[in-house]
Amino acid sequence: MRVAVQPAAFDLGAEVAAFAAGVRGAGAVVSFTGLVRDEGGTLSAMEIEHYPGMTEKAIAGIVAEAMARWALVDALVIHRHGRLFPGEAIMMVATAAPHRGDAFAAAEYLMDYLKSRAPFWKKELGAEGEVWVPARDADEDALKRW
Amino acid sequence: MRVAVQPAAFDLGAEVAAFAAGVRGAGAVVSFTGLVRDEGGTLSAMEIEHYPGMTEKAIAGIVAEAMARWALVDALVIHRHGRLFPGEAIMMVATAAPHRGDAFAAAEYLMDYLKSRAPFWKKELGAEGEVWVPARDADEDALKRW
Amino acid sequence: MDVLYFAWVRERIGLPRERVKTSAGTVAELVEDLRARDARYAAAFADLASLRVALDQELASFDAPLAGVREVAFFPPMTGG
Amino acid sequence: MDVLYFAWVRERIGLPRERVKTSAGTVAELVEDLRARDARYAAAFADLASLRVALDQELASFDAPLAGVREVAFFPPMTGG
Repeated sequence: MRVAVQPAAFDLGAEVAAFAAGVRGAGAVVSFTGLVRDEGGTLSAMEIEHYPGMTEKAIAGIVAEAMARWALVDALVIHRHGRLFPGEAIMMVATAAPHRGDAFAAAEYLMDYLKSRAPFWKKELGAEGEVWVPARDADEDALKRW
Repeated sequence: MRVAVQPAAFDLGAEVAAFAAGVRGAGAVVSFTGLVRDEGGTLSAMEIEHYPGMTEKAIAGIVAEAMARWALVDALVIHRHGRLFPGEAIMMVATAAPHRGDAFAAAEYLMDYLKSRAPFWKKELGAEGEVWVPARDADEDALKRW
Repeated sequence: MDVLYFAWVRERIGLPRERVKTSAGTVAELVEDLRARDARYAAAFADLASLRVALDQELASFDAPLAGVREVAFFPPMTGG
Repeated sequence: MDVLYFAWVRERIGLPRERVKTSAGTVAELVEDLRARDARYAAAFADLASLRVALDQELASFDAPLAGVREVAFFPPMTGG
């Protein structure tokens, strides 16, 4: 299990390949990557703020809960902060399990919790100035299914 | 959208990276990879048979249905046949969508249908000889949720 | 018509495909013709519940008509992915 | 104790963190103290429903006690992922 919180870009292909190569006994590997959407060309950049210290602890707690709930062989979370541009990868999770059901469920669980329980805040910089992205009720509701 | 049915190994990292780099407007990319499990060291190889012609058509139909059901920007399916060894990637799917819910649902849908509706058959070669992998009721049941 | 066999159906019958002349009107009738040939076919078609059939590369049911069909394939439930 | 502000809470108050001496027994009482300081704080804490609080880097509720807490952080609902 690895958690990285960093301003630097990560190499999605290399991360997925290394993760899949390192999971002995797994039959299923799921990855999720969040990209900065260009919002039809209106978004020039995204600024991601985080709470150093709490972020790492919160993510580690979410990953530990996922490892306890599902038969995971391994899990990976990388989340960037700072300024990102359209098309760039914001973050990724990967999960590995003997069977696909566990790998999919754990990846979705990680995403739902990272979205609403890890201390990151997104600000969109675009034609209309700077706007803090509002939390969506749907994201909070997504937690209720677990 | 791309569908490949091939005996050759594929480069998981390169495929995921190229897929994610090519999806304009997507905010979410999900990938699934199926690996040959070593089954605690008892499996020496897996032989995957397929039905040339029907396989490609069946997969294209499953992908088209997924594209119709969810707001997908793109989808990718690669499935190998022939002899594979423990740890090797059997197949992969990738989906890209504006939001994560659609990308996850479509990837799981693709997997559920590929598993039970694309004409592939797996034979395990191990200590106890050759065994055709039986279809699991759980895989057939998985189709009912869609 | 061409009749194709995959996985253990192919192994039990001992060949991957053959050309079959038949007056069978449905898949089930074709299966009866094949079963009557010899023990290998009888073994392959012993339990229809464990078999699937495709007509011209589309999944079909055993009561489907064969009129106009050029390629019939018999195989066990798929196990891809 | 250290009080930290993130995202638009930080922008409204105009600083990312400060050292606060308080006799407040709960988070809610601390918020009252801060609100009373000036308009920037009053604006930042106008609507508690749109705020979250963490005590020593763990999410908490506004009625949580402050005894023993060294670091309090106020921020809007998270929007990571």
